[in-house]
Amino acid sequence: MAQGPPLSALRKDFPILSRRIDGKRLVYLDNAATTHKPVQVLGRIEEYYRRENANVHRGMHTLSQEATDAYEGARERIARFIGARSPKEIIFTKNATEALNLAAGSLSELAVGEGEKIVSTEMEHHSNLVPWQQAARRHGARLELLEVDMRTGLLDEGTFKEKIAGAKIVSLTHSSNVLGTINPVAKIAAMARKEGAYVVVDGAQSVPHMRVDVGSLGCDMLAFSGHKMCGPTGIGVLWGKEELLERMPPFLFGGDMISEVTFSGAKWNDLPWKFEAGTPPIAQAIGLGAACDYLKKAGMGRIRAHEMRLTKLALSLLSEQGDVRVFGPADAAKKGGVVAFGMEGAHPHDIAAILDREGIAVRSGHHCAQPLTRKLGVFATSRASFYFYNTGSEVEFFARSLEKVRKVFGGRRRGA
Amino acid sequence: MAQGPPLSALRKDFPILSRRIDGKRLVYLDNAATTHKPVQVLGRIEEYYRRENANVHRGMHTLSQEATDAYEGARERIARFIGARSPKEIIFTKNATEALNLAAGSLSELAVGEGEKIVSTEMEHHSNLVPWQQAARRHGARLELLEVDMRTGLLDEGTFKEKIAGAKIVSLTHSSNVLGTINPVAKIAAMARKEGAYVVVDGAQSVPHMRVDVGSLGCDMLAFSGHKMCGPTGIGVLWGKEELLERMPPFLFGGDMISEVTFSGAKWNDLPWKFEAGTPPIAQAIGLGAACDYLKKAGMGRIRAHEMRLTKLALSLLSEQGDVRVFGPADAAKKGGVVAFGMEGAHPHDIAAILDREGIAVRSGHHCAQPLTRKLGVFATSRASFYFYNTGSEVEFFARSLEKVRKVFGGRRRGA
Amino acid sequence: MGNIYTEAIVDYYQHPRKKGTIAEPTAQASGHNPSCGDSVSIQVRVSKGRISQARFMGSGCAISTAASSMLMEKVEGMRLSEARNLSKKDALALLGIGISHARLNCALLPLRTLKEALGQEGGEKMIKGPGKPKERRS
Amino acid sequence: MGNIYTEAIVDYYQHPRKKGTIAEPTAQASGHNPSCGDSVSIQVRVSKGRISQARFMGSGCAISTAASSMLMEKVEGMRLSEARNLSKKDALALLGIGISHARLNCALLPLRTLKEALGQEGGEKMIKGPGKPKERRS
Ligand SMILES: Cc1ncc(COP(=O)(O)O)c(C=O)c1O
Ligand SMILES: Cc1ncc(COP(=O)(O)O)c(C=O)c1O
Repeated sequence: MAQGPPLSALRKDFPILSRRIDGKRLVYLDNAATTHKPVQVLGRIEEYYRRENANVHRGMHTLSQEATDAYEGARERIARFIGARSPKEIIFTKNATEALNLAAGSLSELAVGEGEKIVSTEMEHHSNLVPWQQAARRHGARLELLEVDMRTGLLDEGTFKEKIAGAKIVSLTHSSNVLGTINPVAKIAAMARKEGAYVVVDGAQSVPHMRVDVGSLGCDMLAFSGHKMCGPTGIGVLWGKEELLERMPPFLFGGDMISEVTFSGAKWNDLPWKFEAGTPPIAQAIGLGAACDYLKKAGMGRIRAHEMRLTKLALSLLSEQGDVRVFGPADAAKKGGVVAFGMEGAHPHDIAAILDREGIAVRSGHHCAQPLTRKLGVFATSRASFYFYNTGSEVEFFARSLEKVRKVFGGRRRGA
Repeated sequence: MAQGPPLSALRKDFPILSRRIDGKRLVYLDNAATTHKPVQVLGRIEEYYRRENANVHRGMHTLSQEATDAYEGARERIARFIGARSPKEIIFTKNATEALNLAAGSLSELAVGEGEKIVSTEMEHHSNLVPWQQAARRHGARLELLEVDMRTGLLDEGTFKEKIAGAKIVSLTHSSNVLGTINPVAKIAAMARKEGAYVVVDGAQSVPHMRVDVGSLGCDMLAFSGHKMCGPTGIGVLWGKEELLERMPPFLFGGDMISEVTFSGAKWNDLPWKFEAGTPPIAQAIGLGAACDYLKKAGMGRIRAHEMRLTKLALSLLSEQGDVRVFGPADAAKKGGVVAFGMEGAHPHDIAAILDREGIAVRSGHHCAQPLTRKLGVFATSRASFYFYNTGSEVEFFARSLEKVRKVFGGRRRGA
Repeated sequence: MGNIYTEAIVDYYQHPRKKGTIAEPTAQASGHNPSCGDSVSIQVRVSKGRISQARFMGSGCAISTAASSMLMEKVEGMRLSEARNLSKKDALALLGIGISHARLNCALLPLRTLKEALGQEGGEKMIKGPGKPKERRS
Repeated sequence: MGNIYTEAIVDYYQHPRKKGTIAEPTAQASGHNPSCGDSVSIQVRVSKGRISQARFMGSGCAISTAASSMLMEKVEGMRLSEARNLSKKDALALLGIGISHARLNCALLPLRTLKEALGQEGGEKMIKGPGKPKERRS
């Protein structure tokens, strides 16, 4: 694990963190939505545009060669970052959602027939639920969901066996963007493989926050987004096992994904380009490569440990407030740095708006997980989510500031 | 039309243009592949990440509101830039290719049935050919192509009527990325509308280089890419008529494109978000908005006039070289700033490699238009393509430098 | 922006007036805010060209609840033609606070829903039965 | 990078040796460079474990043409086992120039195609008939 300076020293790399919101210091606790970008990443993108900018792959001239080297070099960095066997297994998309659509669209074509079964969970982000609903509909298959145990905030292991039996594809999130729950992916993947099912993992909330190794997960595909891990917007990744990607049909058509076209048909390019149609997000891929380097240097183990400390602190401070209800596992070790909560007598929207006046950024809503939110018995929740650049005193300030919400609505703190 | 300083004064906005390639001044003539970005655009992107960065649409906090305003503001700028009636008609994609896949996938679902006809042309980029081949296959329809008259480099108008008769969709490029040909889109669109066909236009090579107004074109959809018009990579646009977009089914699923999800189904969001799945390319959209402002200020009419002058000069200089063959219209008024050519005794690859040693960036290959290239009777061509920041002396230097190619291969200049 | 949590807003949020249902409504509709999950249903009873009764139900934030409640108070007794002509500005004025972009949807959801109940937005269509949600089903 | 258009390369490009076809080849394959449209077909005649004849046809740039021509010269007379073991480095060494990333495909297409003709890359499969292009048809 990387040693280096304490994580708090890295705050200086993020210019936006010294911003003031109406005179108040910004306390950014909306990292599950998107994270900020260090100057190292911004600098790399700027440098690309100022020195190397060109279209990739088909150019003989110097800029095009340099741009291609930088773009393909980013692919290698990202492959190493998640322990992929080869850069061929890294497909660049525009976000995790496109990656999951690609997986659902193309893998289900290969693997799912009429009357067959796809399995997901009740705690999915819409991006890993609706594409599978659509795929199931298209192929006359059915979608079954692993249930969330509302007491623990974990998937109900008791039903795994029955639900996974006979599945063709199991697609689940590694870490929930609402409950924070870290799912036992390796275990589920092992069960699924025994059934001959492919396993797709939504890593949008895990890859940025902990060491993720596709080999140890034992899955077939993994999707994640650059903007949630210090990278730019406009870039996502789908990792897939090479021999599986080889067999999957392409998803979007045109540009680089083609080997040969005639007026009547086409042959596809080799991996990974077979899945990359049109001019790719070149600068964004290069930026994500720089983000991986940055995170590696910070140390994914250290990041996870730091976020776990912040989560523990938040859970403990919120549990002292009797009118606050926290959703998801109560044990910081079982969850990512995501704390969703509600307050008696205050709508989540108003909580977020009132905290904003203190400079605190939290998110309120269904967090693109409406079915789960409804199962929690509410229409919306407020959510504080952490990254390595957050500090204990920010968490304390956030917990303390809930008093402002009570003040507005005349509530009294019902202490624990 | 904007007045302002001469276009050549704008070169200073492009840091990369003062780069040296192995000691030689960069002469960048690969603008049809991608253009460079002015500091105004780079600065806006950097500012976004340093001040406003947040996820859009669902946030109550200040950063999220500012990010949403900037993102939706960019949509308005782009809508105005192409004369759209409403920002709702602007859908952000990752590139023109995704935009054309969306059009082909979703519009053909609405409009094309078994045995019916889609029409395109022989001069399409793969990105506007293969998606329609696939759509035709999926719906049991057939794809017919308007032919290119090899003598003139123009579409053969004589066959329009017969080919377009009974078509359900006509999709064609506004300007060819190989021949440069500017197609009579308004005329074709009028014929197509009479047949009740929808008209999709690939504006990847026109929107950056001339004033394009969707109303005057008379089309139903228009696709283009940000990176070819001073904007960043990772952003494209699909414009569509509001009432058509309303009726088209969505294309990718998850995130923002959803209004309501249950465990068993989903309802879609309003336009334009119905077609924007997942976290959009926020910074890139904002960058493209800044690029539109930049281009508007430079003046699209002036840009077109300047490029026409450069093209005329190039055509005249190349026509003096007896071993050079130029493809496409000989009249600069009929084409964009794209000059594809071949040299006797030299393979296009080698031409590009030898020019690169002079600091000149041209592209060689099939330019993602294999069927057209094959129809030209070659495997590849070399292509010089201009933008407003190119100068007459760059064009002269390029034409003069072809002598270096002859020198390598011992050829003699066979004067005109 | 200024304080949006005025005494009035908080009072209407905590003690909403005109909340409930009507036994025999002559028009009704429900609206939904995709970005936050807020929803509201509105029922009205119209007789002789006047809204004799107006009620809302729903779950929402302080802004949307107060907006619903204030709007129902406002339209009860109003001529149908007048109610149909209520503008966004009118609806915002009721709240008496500055509304940021992000809260516009909260503040305008009740008006949008009322208009749907009273026929096409701004149109002169006859009052119809239960409004269908506007979103298309996949 | 240095000059890649050496006298030798240009000479092989303009006067390619071993270009043509073989009447009764025992193995053949064709290869294609998607990024630039270059293509090459290679035919060989193998008898008693030796390549007795090797020819190429195709259209390509100076680098790929010279590479094809030089490779054919090199492998004619070679033991099959030796030819199968030719490395990328061996193929590049024949050219005697530094090859940039962008030209690697040009320089290595002939070797890739030869290997396909002689059986699976690096494998010990028996010589088979006409090679199928590797790309999948949609
Ligand atoms: C005419 C034309 N259409 C479509 C495209 C595809 O654009 P992109 O690669 O940005 O998706 C291009 C650019 O290569 C083009 O020149
Ligand atoms: C668990 C999870 N999956 C998928 C996504 C979708 O990511 P994106 O919006 O970047 O496509 C998100 C982020 O919102 C997420 O939290």
